[in-house]
Amino acid sequence: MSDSTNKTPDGNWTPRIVAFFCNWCTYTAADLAGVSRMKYASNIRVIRLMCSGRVDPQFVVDAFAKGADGVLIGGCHPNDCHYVEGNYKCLRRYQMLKRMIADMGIEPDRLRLEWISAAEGEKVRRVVNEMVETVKQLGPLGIPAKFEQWDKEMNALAEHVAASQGAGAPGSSGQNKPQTAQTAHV
Amino acid sequence: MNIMETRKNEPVRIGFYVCHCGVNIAHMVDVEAVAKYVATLPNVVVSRNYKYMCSDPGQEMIQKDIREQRLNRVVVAACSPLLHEHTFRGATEAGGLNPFYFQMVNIREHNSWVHTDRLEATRKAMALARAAIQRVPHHKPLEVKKVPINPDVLIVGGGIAGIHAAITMANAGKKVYLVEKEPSIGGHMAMFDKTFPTLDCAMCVLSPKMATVGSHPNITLWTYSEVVKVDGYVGNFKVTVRRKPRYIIEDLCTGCQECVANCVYKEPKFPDAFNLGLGKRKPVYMPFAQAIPSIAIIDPEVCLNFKRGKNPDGSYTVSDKCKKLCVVACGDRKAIDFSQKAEDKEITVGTIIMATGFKTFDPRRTPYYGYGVYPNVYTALELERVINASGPTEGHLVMRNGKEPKRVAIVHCVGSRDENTNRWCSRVCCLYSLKLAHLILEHTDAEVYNFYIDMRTPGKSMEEFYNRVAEEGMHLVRGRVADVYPDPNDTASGRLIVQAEDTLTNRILKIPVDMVVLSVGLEPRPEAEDLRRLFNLSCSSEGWFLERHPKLAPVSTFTDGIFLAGCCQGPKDIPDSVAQAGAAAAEAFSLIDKGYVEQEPNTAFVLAEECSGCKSCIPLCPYTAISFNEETKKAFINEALCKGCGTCVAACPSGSIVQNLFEDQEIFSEIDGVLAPLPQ
Amino acid sequence: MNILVILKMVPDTVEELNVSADGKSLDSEFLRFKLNDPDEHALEQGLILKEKSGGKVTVIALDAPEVDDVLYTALAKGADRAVKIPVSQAGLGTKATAKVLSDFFSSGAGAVTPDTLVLVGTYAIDDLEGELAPMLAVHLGLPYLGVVSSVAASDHGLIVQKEFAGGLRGEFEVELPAVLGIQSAEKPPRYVPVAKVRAVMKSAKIDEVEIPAPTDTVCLDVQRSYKPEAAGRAEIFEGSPEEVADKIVDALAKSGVI
Amino acid sequence: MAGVAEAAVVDRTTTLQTLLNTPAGKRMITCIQCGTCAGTCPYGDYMEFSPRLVINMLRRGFIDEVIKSDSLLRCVACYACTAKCPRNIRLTDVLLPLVKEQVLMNNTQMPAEFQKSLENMHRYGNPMGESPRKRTAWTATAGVKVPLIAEVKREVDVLWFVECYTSFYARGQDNSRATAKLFAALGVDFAILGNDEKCAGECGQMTWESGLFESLAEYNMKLFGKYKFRRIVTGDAHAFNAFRFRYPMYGLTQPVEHTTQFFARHLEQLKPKLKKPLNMVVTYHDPCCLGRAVGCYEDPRALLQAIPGVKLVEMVHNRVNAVCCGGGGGGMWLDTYYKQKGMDRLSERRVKEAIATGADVLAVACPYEVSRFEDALKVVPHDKPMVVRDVVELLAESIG
Repeated sequence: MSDSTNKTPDGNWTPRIVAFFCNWCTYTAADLAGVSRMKYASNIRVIRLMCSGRVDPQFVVDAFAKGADGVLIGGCHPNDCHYVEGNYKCLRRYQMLKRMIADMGIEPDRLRLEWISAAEGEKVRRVVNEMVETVKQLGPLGIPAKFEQWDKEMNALAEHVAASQGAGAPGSSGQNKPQTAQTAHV
Repeated sequence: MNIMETRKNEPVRIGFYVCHCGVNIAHMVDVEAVAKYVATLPNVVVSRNYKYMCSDPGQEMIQKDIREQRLNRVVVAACSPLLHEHTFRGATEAGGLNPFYFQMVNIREHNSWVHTDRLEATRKAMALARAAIQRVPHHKPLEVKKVPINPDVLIVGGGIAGIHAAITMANAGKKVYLVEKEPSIGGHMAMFDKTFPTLDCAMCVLSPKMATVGSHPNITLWTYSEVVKVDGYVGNFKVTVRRKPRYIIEDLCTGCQECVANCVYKEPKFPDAFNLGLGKRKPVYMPFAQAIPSIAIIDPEVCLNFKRGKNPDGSYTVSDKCKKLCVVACGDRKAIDFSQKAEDKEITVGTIIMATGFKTFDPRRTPYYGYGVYPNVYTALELERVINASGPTEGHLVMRNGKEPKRVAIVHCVGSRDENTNRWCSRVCCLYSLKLAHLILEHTDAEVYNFYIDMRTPGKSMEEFYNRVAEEGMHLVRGRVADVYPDPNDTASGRLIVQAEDTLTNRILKIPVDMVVLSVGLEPRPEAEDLRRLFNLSCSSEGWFLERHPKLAPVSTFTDGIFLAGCCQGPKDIPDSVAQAGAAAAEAFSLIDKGYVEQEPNTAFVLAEECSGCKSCIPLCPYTAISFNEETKKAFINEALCKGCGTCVAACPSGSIVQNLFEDQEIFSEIDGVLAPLPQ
Repeated sequence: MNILVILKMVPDTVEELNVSADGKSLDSEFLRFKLNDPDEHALEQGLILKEKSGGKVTVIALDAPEVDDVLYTALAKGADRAVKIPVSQAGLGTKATAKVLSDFFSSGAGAVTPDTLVLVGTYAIDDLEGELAPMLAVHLGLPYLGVVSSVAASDHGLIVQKEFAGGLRGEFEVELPAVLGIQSAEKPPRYVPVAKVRAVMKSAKIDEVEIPAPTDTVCLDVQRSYKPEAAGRAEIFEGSPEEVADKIVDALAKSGVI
Repeated sequence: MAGVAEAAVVDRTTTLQTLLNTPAGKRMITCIQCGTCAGTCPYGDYMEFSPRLVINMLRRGFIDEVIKSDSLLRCVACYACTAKCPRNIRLTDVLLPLVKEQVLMNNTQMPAEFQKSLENMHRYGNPMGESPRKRTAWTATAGVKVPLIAEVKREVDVLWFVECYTSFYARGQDNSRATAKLFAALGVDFAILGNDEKCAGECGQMTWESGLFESLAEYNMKLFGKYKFRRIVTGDAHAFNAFRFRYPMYGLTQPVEHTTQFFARHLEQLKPKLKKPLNMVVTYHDPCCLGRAVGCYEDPRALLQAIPGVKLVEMVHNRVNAVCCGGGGGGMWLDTYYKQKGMDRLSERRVKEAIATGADVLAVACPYEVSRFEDALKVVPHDKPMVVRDVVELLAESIG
């Protein structure tokens, strides 16, 4: 289990943002930002995929579950997808995800989708900085710590139920665990 | 690879290498700390840092470790995988492993070059390295797919770059389709009078090359044509070219121009596009004397044989109002066909060279120079035509009022180096301005003023050219012209005042001149955006086509098999355009000569036993690579059609589709890796 | 040089002046106060002297509406010290004012030193008496010269130009200490940026020096104030320049001017 | 130009020393010394230190010499340099005022007329030194009711900021009366601040006097805070400029429109009312603060062209290239000084261009210009009579 919040050596919290960038546009744009020596916040960890259409909603949920404070997805502009329409598929999943994470108690602003073409190094810089600023405002998400807390609560509840009912149905405490907790323990 | 087969049950043994890249990485990332940290991670057997991993010793180090330390996975933290992934896969393979047992970590472009806090950058490098260390054990041995290449080439644009690339490829025996939008090839160069720095006549050098294109057995020349559709990929592009009707049957026309001579319009009446409206032409005309193909064309907008105005479908209706004297003159050749329609041609090519050129800046966007308001304000390109012996004034330098100018101001940097218009330096304007100044002095005894911001004459023989022209006695004024207006004391003659600060004497100059020449900059063609979409290219923010790498892959694009030549990639002069065209041809040729392209094995496949047969994936695939086997009730992916986007993988509800190189488990490991706690 | 400039606030004539109900004074409802013009010149002359010959400039004023702004402005212009005597200027005649000011000099706050120069506007536009400076000179036992238009330091004291009626000028050598009535400074009063004044307001302080209010305040007794009568009618001549010229000549002849 | 129009407000705490830390100051580093600013400056001929040279002196640390000279007294804040600068350096409203401020701080003698106007603005809230109590005197002759916002006691749609010239000067009042008439004709819900209004202070800012501007801006903002209104409309292009660029830094949130913009936005309602044909040839002078400063060139022209019988002709220099009337940046009070220095009056230069068009009317949209051009017409010989009219005056006349 990873630590619940990311701390710098001096003990201050600083957000961790996982980014899924498509190989053709946004990853290349981030390379361009590098070649152009643009400066931006170091909180971002880029994972390269061939297309934003490859972003499985599970990747996003998993990132949050493992301690990300924000998730950024970068794809080609509409009409410009290297794979014709992968970015549209991504957009639909993103809209669904936005609602889903809100239901899970995660602020929707922690997830962001941006179209960034290979020429837009400057946009990478801007979007990353904005995203870090937004997440800093929101504060640590700390899902892993919450899982631990919830597990403890559930176990306590289960023990309580077991104690009051005498011999309860075995395994009931496990079934009462929130669904997301199971995902997180994958 | 067989070696791997035998080691299948061996524990994972990873070698990790972090590159200093000189100081590029090491100045911002504590590479030793990264290597030390990675050494503590599970499965890591070797963890080293080295000055230049991409160098021969660096690569040899990997190979040696594979052999001596019995490594079976390799991770290199260095620059972008887009730059050197190939190199290190090669090293991995040379060490005796399957090349895909390699993973690259980008700590230069995505880290040391973009961050400012060394501690944070180092921690980020550790996180990214850890992600790769956790990912790489899941890697599978894969094989590169080889697809044969169609040896034919499409070249888009028939300016000097396209012409040179076409001839180069054709001479090498390749079949070339050269598609040009205008009725003749030649591009901007055909409009120039003389060229710097040699001052040789542009048409004298260009027309033999144009003629070669016209007659080369390996070149199919389609002028007055446009690419309307591009499908497929490197080695196998399917391209549709629309040939617009010129109302003259190309194969039958001999270029005799009898039709032009016999047109009912006795005198040319309509603005001549090639001469930028400074001259006149008839409804049937030859684009210019040396046009290739040497075939006439009819302008349906003004020809009496057509009813004015287009039909909704873009075609024209033939009228019977005219006596059709051109048809009579053409006689037995029967080359004139008023009913000609646009025709779409489908071709298959393996490589494409874009040479679509540039447009000149429209100086109406800098209204204070009076272009379009005062008749004696010209663009440099217009002056090229006026000064050209085959131009509208037959080479006599006279203004629209028929008079020879006594004083001429040449205004540099019009539209260039300006945040309000175009930010870039157009590179050729200083030199062509000097050339025009020389030509004006050659044609007249006028006084010439060059107003410049900085005199930029880099390149072979260019400074010498500048010196030579400067010695001819023109005025060189260092100051950008701020205002051009009619002389209030002489309103009748059309004389203009050119106002600028002479920044070297700190004085405001108000020079009365007869003629103002605007050295307009170069900018991307307005249709570049459409072409970019059509060919799936990238553009820089200015609108120039983006090369894959400004230094190391200057004529390649992000789309394999498509190359750039000439000014569509950025402003350049003729020698550079030609050089780049040659380079593009060489790149295309090297692909063709190899005979096949290697495809990244990132295709997807269905684990049949897991597939529930829900068919969710089938409509998602833009390449119709997924089919449904009615017998087994399982989905099946045709590997040859799959391009490896992974959209179906992300959508599969049962997790039964796997994408090579991007397997779910690989990505989850990466996510876990980047988020894992780091040592404080 | 120890330069002291006496400042007086006078009604601002931009606002229309009206006689109050008692018929003896100005209606104060919309009355605003500003620094007396010749006093502004006195201050300017003081500052010029300081800049040329060194020394210290102190500005001194009795209490009056808006006087603080004026004192701060003087500091912003370059005065070194601003003194406010919290005795209301209103209703105080020139004689009483001179008494208060001389009391200031004999108080611990402002001694007359051998290098003292007191500058006073030669008259104030509200009473046009022009007597404050000579009265103050008498109280202090110092020489006085009025209607001065230029002051320069010399080896023995000052070289002073004074204006006389009919455009005559005299140049005088004056030994310090002395009192001068300033008609105009050698240059128009300087401008001080508002930003500077605002900065001074934040950083500087006005010295309040308590002086007992004089018992005998009345010098002159105002019987009644009048609004100026509108002057006679004006006539505009029309016609060609020649015709107008003729008409003007006629009018002048008729009025006895020619 | 668009870049200028969209430019953000700038930090008001900038001083010469901190200039380089501001975005506008940083742009100065990118100056390529092309001299466009000096070349287009209407008084460039008369400057020992042209704007270009000022930038380089600043960059080299020789700014004291510039401050000692009177070059920047000759800047009329016309935005020509800013509009054409290829590096988008905000000379007119950021860089030069900061240098000018230092000139004022370091020089004790200012031209008397100019000094008086600044003192007047500070003391009376108007540069002419008129009694603030007479500010609304003109409303008696407005012909329509001009409501005072203090008396309306509710939110109004338009707070009409009348400004000084249009309140106190007879010819300026023509403009105010016309505006009131147009508001009434359109049924606009408007009110004015009355005698409490003080000069918006733009000239303070643009000349030298940041402190003066600040005190006026603080005063007016306090006044605005007492009332509820949805927008500010002003006929004074200078006030418009101040509200648009500077006041937001003091907390102004309501949108600001120039009268020509406001009426152009209501042109469709206005058109049927423009019944009386004026039958005149009109040439339009772009005010710097409306034209180059914000890029509003077409609204006033659209209004003029909507008037029946008006034929619009253009002067040689128009729109981004217009020649300043010479009144901005304190120029209004520096005519005597300019004359002493042998400089020609820009208003005369401009009027010559207007006369050359053969127009009957020189239309303007800034109250400074009425008196400047009327004065200039008195000294520039011309055969055909020419009058100066504000665009709103012409509109009001056509309403009849």
